[in-house]
Amino acid sequence: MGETLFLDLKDFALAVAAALLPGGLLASVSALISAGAVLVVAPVTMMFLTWVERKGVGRFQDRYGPNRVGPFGVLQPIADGIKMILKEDIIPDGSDRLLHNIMPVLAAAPVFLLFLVLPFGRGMVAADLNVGVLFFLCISSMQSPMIISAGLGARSKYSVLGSMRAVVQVLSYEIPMVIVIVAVVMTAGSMSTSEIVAAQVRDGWFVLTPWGAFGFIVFLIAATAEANRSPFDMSEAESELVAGFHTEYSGFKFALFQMAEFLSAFASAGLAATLFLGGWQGPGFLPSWAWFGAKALGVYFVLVWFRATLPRFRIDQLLALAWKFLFPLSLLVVVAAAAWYFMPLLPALVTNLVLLVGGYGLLSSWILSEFIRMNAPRAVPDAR
Amino acid sequence: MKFLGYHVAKGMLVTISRFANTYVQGVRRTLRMAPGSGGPGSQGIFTVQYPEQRLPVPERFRVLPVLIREEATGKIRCTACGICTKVCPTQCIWIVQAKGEDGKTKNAPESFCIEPNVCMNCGLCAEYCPFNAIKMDVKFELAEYRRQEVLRLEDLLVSSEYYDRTHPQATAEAAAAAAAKAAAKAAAAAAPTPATPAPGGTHAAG
Amino acid sequence: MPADIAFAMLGVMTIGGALVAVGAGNLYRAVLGLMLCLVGMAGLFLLQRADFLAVAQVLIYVGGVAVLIVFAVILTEREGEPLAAAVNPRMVPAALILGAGLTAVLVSVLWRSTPAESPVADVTARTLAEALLNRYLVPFEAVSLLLLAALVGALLIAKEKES
Amino acid sequence: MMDVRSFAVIATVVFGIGVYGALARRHAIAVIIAIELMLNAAVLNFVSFSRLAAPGSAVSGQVFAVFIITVAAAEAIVALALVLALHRALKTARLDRFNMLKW
Repeated sequence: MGETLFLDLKDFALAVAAALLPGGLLASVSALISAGAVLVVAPVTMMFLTWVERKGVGRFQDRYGPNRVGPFGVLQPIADGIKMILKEDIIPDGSDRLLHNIMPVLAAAPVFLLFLVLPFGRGMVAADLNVGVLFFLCISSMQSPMIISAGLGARSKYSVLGSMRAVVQVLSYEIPMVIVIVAVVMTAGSMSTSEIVAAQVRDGWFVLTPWGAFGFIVFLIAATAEANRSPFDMSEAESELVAGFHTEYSGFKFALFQMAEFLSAFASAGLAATLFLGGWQGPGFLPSWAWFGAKALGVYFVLVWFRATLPRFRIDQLLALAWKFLFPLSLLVVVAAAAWYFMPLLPALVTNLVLLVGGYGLLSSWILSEFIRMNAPRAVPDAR
Repeated sequence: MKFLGYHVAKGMLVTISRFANTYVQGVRRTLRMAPGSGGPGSQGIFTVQYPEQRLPVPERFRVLPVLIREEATGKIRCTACGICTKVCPTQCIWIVQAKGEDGKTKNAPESFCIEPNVCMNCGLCAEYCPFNAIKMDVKFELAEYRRQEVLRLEDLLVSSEYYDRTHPQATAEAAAAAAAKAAAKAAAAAAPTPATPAPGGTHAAG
Repeated sequence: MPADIAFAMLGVMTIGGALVAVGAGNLYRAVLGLMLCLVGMAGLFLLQRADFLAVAQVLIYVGGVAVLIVFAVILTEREGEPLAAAVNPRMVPAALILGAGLTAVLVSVLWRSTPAESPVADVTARTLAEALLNRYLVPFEAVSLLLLAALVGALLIAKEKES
Repeated sequence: MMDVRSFAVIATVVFGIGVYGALARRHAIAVIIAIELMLNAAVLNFVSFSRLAAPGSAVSGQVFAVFIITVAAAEAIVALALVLALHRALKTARLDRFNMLKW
């Protein structure tokens, strides 16, 4: 389990390619190897994640979870995949066939791009863009047009309602998420993910600072909402909207949506690990990529924990939470991060605590009174 | 507490303790070498791994009706009286009375059909049967590769011994009732005046 | 060579998307064509090493404006009013002549010019940010004010009047 | 193949398509889409010609591109709001139905 296991593998593949191909193509081959690794790793990760999720939720509910196929049910995702492929592919009458057919692919394809900018280990980032974090955000925001097109293509009321909710939710939660990321980018002085990790090697993990802790929580909530996961799974609220925007999809198309959802949730977990938990760094007894995997899985486990604990929000509460609580709080996080950056330690600590704890207290009492107001029975207008 | 997230955090602590407890209890069970899981109400995982482990089927569990043949004599208890067809809410029972060689009707069914897809397992037929001929079975694993069609007489017949085995409590109660009745009869025979009018011989012991 | 292949593919994607965007009868499809064109254009930015612009393009246009347009399409859709045949037949010849003529003139001018390619330093997000916050600070602030005004104005215009 | 000229040709073609769409289409939203195309063609031109600029001011083209994208987003918001308001008043979003001078 060497530190440079994967890099060595890539070098070996490159050496083979260099022996076989003319030299001009070597850069392309290198890029193709990195992209191919992402393309192979992502679906395997997704299978593993479905297993983790089902086992985890099972334990939370005092049951075993899948344990029939293979030892501890590890082959369950494969069985599920076979089932999905063998299912009948239904295209509803009156749907827009073009949209209906291409949208699952278009929704699943960008998700692979998310993994391009995640630093999986020391020197293990497929494309070290100098706008890495922004690239991640831009790819994840590409999901909303896909979702709405998928919903509109089906021409089903449930799909349309689900997709509109999903888009409103994704757009609302993107704002606090971006603002919190701005705090991180400001402190690290770069948008490149590998440099953000390097900054945390230098300054310590961001989650250990007061603004970083608050920012991490805001990021986690926003990422949960952005991935449409419970308790923010309004867009596919089973009890209200059947399955939201993918109600009318079946078989392999449904599997593609499912894959997009799991992978983007995991990519968000990986981004959280990169931005706040120090990325791949950790004590040396494990290689760096193992540390990254452990942290990302840890964050993902918190998402499973959310799912197993919290009941679903209502759509108005969901938007109120985003706009009236997370958004001001994220602005406070930015101010606190600036204070942390420019002040000496003690005044910075005091400023941070006053800003964040005070702001949190004020905002939470406000949002709680808002929730109570929203739940108050409305005066029924006179029917006359 | 007027803090957003206080109760959320509390709830999350509850669930994570449940999560951890499944492992703690699992280790304990392994150490004590107790097989499988505890029943409902126990701590930790209490999943019953169904096909291998089973919970005992309650005796009053009722699935589909069966007809009972006396183990000793081989006689079908049913007399084709037709009460069950009348009380059946879904009207899924169909009886043809048997006829002898001489064209006279006999007190036995020629054919006895139950449509299992229509039957709603209410058990009224068993309640109303004056001869205890029709009873509700406890066998619930009815899945088959082909859709089940009408159950005929030969499908429905089970021996009384089978019924006694699956319904020990009911059998014991019936036996006790029969014994009590026999005792009352003996007492009435000993006494000068008949105390009770003789009821119809409904509660025959199995 | 790979860059050339990528350029050809992105060019086809951009122009094809633009054609779908103005040619499709169904407005949803037109929006999809617009998205395709914009993503292709972001790819063209990437080819010219304008990373930040490419990403901002996708973030703002595909994630924001395109979704906004889809919402507007949903809100203005009417039963019985076909979205198809959305071209005004009287305007088509004039529009065709103007569009094609403009393109032809500009392309011919471009083709005759011989641009001297002078390699310049890559513009990273950092240099862009420095330019925005030093030399172009006033326009930057003006644009942010414009955005605020547009936001408030759009809300005022689109808000339902209380009757 | 990949010099400034070819990028500019693509930009020009997209601009021409946008001109056609803005003039010929009947639905207000389709016209907005065409205008977005034209703006984007301009952005592409700014980006590609900025590579020709003197080394000191290479960033200017991209700064302008950023401004255009921002202003275009603002423009789209206002235009769509106008379309919605018009649709509320006239129950249609087709431009040839907007033939009243006031309402």
